[in-house]
Amino acid sequence: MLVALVSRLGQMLLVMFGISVVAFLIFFATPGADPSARIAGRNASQETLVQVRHDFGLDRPLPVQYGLMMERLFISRDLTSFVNRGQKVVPTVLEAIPVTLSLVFGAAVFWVLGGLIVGVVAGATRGSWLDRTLMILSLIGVSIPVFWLGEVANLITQSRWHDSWLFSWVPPLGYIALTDSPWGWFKALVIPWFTLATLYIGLYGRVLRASIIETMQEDFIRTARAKGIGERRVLINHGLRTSLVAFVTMFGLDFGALVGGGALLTEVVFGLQGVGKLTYGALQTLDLPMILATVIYASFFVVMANFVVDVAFVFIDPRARDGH
Amino acid sequence: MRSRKVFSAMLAGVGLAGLMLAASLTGAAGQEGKPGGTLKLLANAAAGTIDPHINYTLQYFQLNYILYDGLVTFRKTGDKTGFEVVADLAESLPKPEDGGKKYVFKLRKGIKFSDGSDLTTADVVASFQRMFKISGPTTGTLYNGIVGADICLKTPASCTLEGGVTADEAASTVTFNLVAPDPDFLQKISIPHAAILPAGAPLKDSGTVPIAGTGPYMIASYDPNSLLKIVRNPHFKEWSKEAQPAGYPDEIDYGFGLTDEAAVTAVENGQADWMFDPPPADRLAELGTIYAKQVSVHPLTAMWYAPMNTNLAPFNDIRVRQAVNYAIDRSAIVKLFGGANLAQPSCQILPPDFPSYAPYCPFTANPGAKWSAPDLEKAKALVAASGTAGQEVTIITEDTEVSKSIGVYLQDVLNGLGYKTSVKPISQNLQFTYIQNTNNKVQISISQWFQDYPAPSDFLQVLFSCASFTPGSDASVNISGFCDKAIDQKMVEAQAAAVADPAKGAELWTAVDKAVTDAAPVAVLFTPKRIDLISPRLKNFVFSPQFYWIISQSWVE
Amino acid sequence: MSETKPPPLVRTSELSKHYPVGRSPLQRRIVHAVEQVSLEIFPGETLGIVGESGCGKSTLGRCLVRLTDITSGTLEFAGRDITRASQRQLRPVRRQMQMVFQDPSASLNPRRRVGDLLADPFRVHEKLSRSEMADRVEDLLVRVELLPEHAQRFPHEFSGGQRQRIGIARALALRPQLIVADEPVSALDVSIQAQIINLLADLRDALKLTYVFIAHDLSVVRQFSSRVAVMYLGSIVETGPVDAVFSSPRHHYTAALRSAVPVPDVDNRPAQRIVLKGDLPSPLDPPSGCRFHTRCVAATSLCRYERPVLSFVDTNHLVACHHPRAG
Amino acid sequence: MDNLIAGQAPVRSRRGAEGPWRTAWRKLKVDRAAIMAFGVLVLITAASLAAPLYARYVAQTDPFATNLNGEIVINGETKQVLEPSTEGLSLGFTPLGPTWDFGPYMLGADNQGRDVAARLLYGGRNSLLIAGAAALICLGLATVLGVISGFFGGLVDTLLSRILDVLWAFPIFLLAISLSIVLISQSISIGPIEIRSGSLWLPVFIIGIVYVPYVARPIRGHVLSLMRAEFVTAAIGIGAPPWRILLYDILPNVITRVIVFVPLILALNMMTESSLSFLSIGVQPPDASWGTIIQDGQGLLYSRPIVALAPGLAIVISVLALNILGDGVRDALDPKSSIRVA
Repeated sequence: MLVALVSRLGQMLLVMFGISVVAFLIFFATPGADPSARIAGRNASQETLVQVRHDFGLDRPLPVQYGLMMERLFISRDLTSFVNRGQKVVPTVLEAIPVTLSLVFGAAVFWVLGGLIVGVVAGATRGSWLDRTLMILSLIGVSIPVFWLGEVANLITQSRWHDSWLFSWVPPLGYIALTDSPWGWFKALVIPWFTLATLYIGLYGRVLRASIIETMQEDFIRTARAKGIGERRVLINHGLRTSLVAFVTMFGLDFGALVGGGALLTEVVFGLQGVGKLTYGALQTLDLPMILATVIYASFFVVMANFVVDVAFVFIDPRARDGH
Repeated sequence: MRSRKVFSAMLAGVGLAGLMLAASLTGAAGQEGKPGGTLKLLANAAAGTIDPHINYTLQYFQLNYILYDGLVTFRKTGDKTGFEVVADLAESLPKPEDGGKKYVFKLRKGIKFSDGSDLTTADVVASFQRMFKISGPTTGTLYNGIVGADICLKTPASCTLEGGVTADEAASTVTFNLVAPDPDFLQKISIPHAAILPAGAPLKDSGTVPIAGTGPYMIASYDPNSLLKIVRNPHFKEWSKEAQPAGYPDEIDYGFGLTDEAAVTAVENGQADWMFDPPPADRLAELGTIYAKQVSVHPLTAMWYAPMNTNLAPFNDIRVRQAVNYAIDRSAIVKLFGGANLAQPSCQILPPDFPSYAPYCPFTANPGAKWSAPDLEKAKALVAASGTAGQEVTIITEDTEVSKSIGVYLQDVLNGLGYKTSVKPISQNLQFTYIQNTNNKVQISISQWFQDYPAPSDFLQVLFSCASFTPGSDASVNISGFCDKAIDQKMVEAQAAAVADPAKGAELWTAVDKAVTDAAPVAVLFTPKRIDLISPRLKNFVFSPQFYWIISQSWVE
Repeated sequence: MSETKPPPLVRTSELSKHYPVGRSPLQRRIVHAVEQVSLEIFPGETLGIVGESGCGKSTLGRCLVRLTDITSGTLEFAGRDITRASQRQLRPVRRQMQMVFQDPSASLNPRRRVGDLLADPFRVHEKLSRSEMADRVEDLLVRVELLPEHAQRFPHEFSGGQRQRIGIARALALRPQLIVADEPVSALDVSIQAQIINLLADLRDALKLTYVFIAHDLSVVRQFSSRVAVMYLGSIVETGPVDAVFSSPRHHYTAALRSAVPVPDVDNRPAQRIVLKGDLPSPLDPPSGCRFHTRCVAATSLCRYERPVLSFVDTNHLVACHHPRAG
Repeated sequence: MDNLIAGQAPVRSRRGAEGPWRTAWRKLKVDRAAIMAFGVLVLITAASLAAPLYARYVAQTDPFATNLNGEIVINGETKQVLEPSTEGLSLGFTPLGPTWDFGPYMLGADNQGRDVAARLLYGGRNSLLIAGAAALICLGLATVLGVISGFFGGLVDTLLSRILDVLWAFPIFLLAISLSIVLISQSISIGPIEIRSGSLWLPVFIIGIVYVPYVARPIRGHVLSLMRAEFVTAAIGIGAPPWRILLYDILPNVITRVIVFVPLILALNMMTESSLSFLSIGVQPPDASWGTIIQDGQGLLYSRPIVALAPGLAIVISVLALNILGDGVRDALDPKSSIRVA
């Protein structure tokens, strides 16, 4: 068990190493990525350019640069941005995490509740008009590009009907810290939450419905029914509980990816200064230290989510535990 | 310089007929504002380090003028006298000595840095050494005329500027010695790169850590990801209203991260007071009508232009470059920028009202002083004569709305001339260095140039001299790779003449402007104007031709 | 008698098969599916292998035709050691040994027509023209009592019994000497089982086949086999002529197994049924010593520590037990 | 006796009995929702293909040429395509709004004075082409990788799986942006194929790669389970060489699952194409795709929202149709695959 755990962790590290190397190499393969001229300033003399390149270590061999950067990222933790000179990337990423967490947690509440309701109602009323309507709505939710939905939401709430009674409460785009104003935090995030959750409500509702329908046809459900247990209790106690395995697995992976910066588009559209926005900004300016930090951060969450789901699976799923 | 992030100050006083379209926002004369309140400013993104010796962006120059002082500075007024250099930390403007090679400044007494320490002559010497020691961006181009600068550029760490900058502490004077007379010296040391910092300032880019200054405000905190917070400097006492007046707001919060669209909405809704970035095109109509009272428009000494690589086909043929100039409908491009009230068609290098500017436009239907209409027939004839039709051309633009749409328009023009054209937008953060490097083989691109210092040399010599063309380097601002020995010689003559006889120099520069325009290494498109959107509660919006909005002089109600 | 015997077609010695299970490395464990099995199978005979499900008899069957890798021990086929032979080296040997699978719907590729499935052996081993191939396929179909036009159909269009006929036809295609039939009828309706058994028996007589017949149904084995091996937790606990083993089992497990068979029997057999105590232990963690000691009525402390080896109790009758039942 | 046994199966005796493909098709045909979705897709494709006809005969403009000074007569009134603001400070130009008449500028103009409706149709071509070509690349690569990984196992599997892990954990937009920055300024050649910078193949290539792990992993899992299937053992049993097993036993069974992925990947690709365009990576101007039209329209969101709304709706409808079709195909072909839609 321990050996397996260690080897699994080793593989995680390997994947993260691979990702950082790829990001690093891509940066240096990009023409115009050399930040020296941008750092040195417009119309800098060639001497200044050389000096700056030397100061930033950009004249050293790539493996050395990579090693130094990793050393400064993980050990001395004082790696600074190429663009906003002096901005330490580690604290910057750490400061962006609460924003992303706020966004993803809130959206997750929406989508778990929404997904459960849609899935259970549709599964219970299989074949009815209600089921069909919910499934079409879910599919529509799944089919809307999130950034477009966000833009439309902004158009409506920030401009077109901002002055109407309906949306006059909507604050300007941006994040308000929970510690500053809980009510402001809620108001600033409720539209982004809903925007981000739309896709997942559809997704989870559909998966849950399918899983419930499948489970309800299994033997132990029939046994439960035969015992005279009410249909609703069969659904909730047995059908739902079994279906939740798939639900939880999906949730773990999605949550990990989103916390890792997968909510990039939502953050950009709503001006939320989270990890996704940070990644976006770093890419726009080709800020290598920041790119590396956010990429490693993101991959950590994705890989970690995979790992947690695998481990959790052993505990949730009775079949996996038996080890047949 | 380019507009967006990087721009440097406009150094000299030129009669800028301030075309103030807006109702006078400059505040009812005589009405005094009450100090207090918090100004909320917005920008898309932070502009990098806050080290005044390193940061080279308009965004922070504007702040650094109220945070720091040089020995001299530009007068902080909202009219054209704002271009004039006045004494700041120095008691008075020094007279040039030794034929323009020596300046002696006497320091004012009783000035303190925001950290409480006193300003001394040692701080001045240390500040000038520091900008070399930390490889300041302009050290090799603006300050290389100081004696000893050449050694400092080679070995920055041990920079002393010996013989160049010397202090006499007892007399409270600092003496500057130049290698050669420089008529623009005072202007050059008026920008924040020559700000006087405490001698103990760190000998490296201070990054996000504020350095103490002498201005009425100081930086309280800086997070490039969200907020730059500026508060009053408790040690500031006004010593010269024209150089560094006391400010009104108690606090200035500069927020980062909103898109242009969101920022416009926020200012319109009164949730913020001002935005740095130009408002997006589709909001201009609404700004000009519903929010007209909150808008002001000011001409800039700048140009949007299309550099053509004079060393690559087909633009290595002057006829092709001229043909492009003839074919471009500049009024159409002006539409893309927001219309005639936001830009003025132009075909020469120097912007209107610039020193040595004489209206000149050879590339128009009726050649003369002004551009009127494109001359497609002439353009086609020139292309036919060059025999280059059918070649492939790639236009490199920034991935911004305006740059991209101008690129697409230019693509149509070039296609109309018979070329096979494609457009490639590149991230605006990379495009400027990308198009400079000859290794990238850029044929034609879209770029902008904002004046660096108010002399014709800043446009003509910087952009078109052989010296500013370095093949294979990301820093080769002569994007066209234009190198004409005769014109180069003329520029040197003009610069030399200006020292002794400014009028004679100006005349020579006018000739150079015409010569470069005729050689058509670029297609000048238009002269842009700046548009400022402010909240209704913000009063006394003073727009200096030098600093743009003087933030410290506005108050909120 | 024994000296006149022909050399064995198959000989295994101490053959073991272990494999890991578990969906993630976190829960991976080793299954001891087959443990040190030594066997000889002679030409023309039918060896029945019986045991509870999970005792490793199917795995053993697959080892015999090298459809799975062997962990340790040796396997000889027709005098040739094929324990470690690669699949490429095995290819000529495959002509001689074939397998009939338990679940005919799983062992026939659902995406291919029956004709293609039956032609595959020829395509692999012989160069035939199209018409020759069609003739052979037709022969095969007829031989297993199907119709030639069935070649055009897909497996899912057949009933279970028909599918098993197709499986048998495929096994027969290359005229092998040995056929390992892994519970060939257990997935079928009882009414069909007899037809298939009869078919297999007819083919044995007509083609002089050697069978390894794996089943958990003793009556079928008894009816069909000449010799039988009883497996428990991966090991052979008793082997010998069918009648000898079934009429007078020497191993306590065989006795229990036999007593559980519900079919009427003409032979004399004990009236009372022997009920085994406890469950079949997990092959992940087999008991020490005699694998059967946890459930054996006659177990002593010796059984817990020392593993009994197969030893003769009669001519051709071997048993692995410290305290064999009386013959 | 023969007939007795044969008679147990109720099978038509004609040659070429119904194969699994035909069965699936029969099932799909009665799925009304799927057929409707398919119809919608056919319509969208047809409309996109008819773009040149529309541009020529209805819009009567070149949707790729800027038309900054153009004029148009609507209801007898001459209007400028880019209407200058004349009130107040007269700043900015507003493109012509939708006329809602079947004719020129039905959906109005964009900021270059081009006909939005015509661009929408041309954009559909590129969106569909990109989604389709990327799906081919993605499914092709994923099938090859998944099959190799699952079939050969061992070191090859470990290596490929780790590479897929890296690709998977690599944030998708970062991957896309990084690749595009490299590719946008330099052409890249993969063997005989040269992708020129700025070409349409750039987004195709990027989108084609990012979802490879998404498909390759389940395929690998499927191959692993197939490798344990009895019919594969049976094939080994008759001595079939590996290539035969791969070709006849693994691939045909993997293909169904790959096909189930087709509509889903198409849908995913369309969404990704629009997202990438939102981040300025995609079809290069003046060419259009729905994503780039949304991006153009973003600059007009407040004055002419239709420019961004119309292509957005087109994407939603297409993706919706693809997802419905995907459900149908899955139910018909491989109901047990339980692939997550979108």
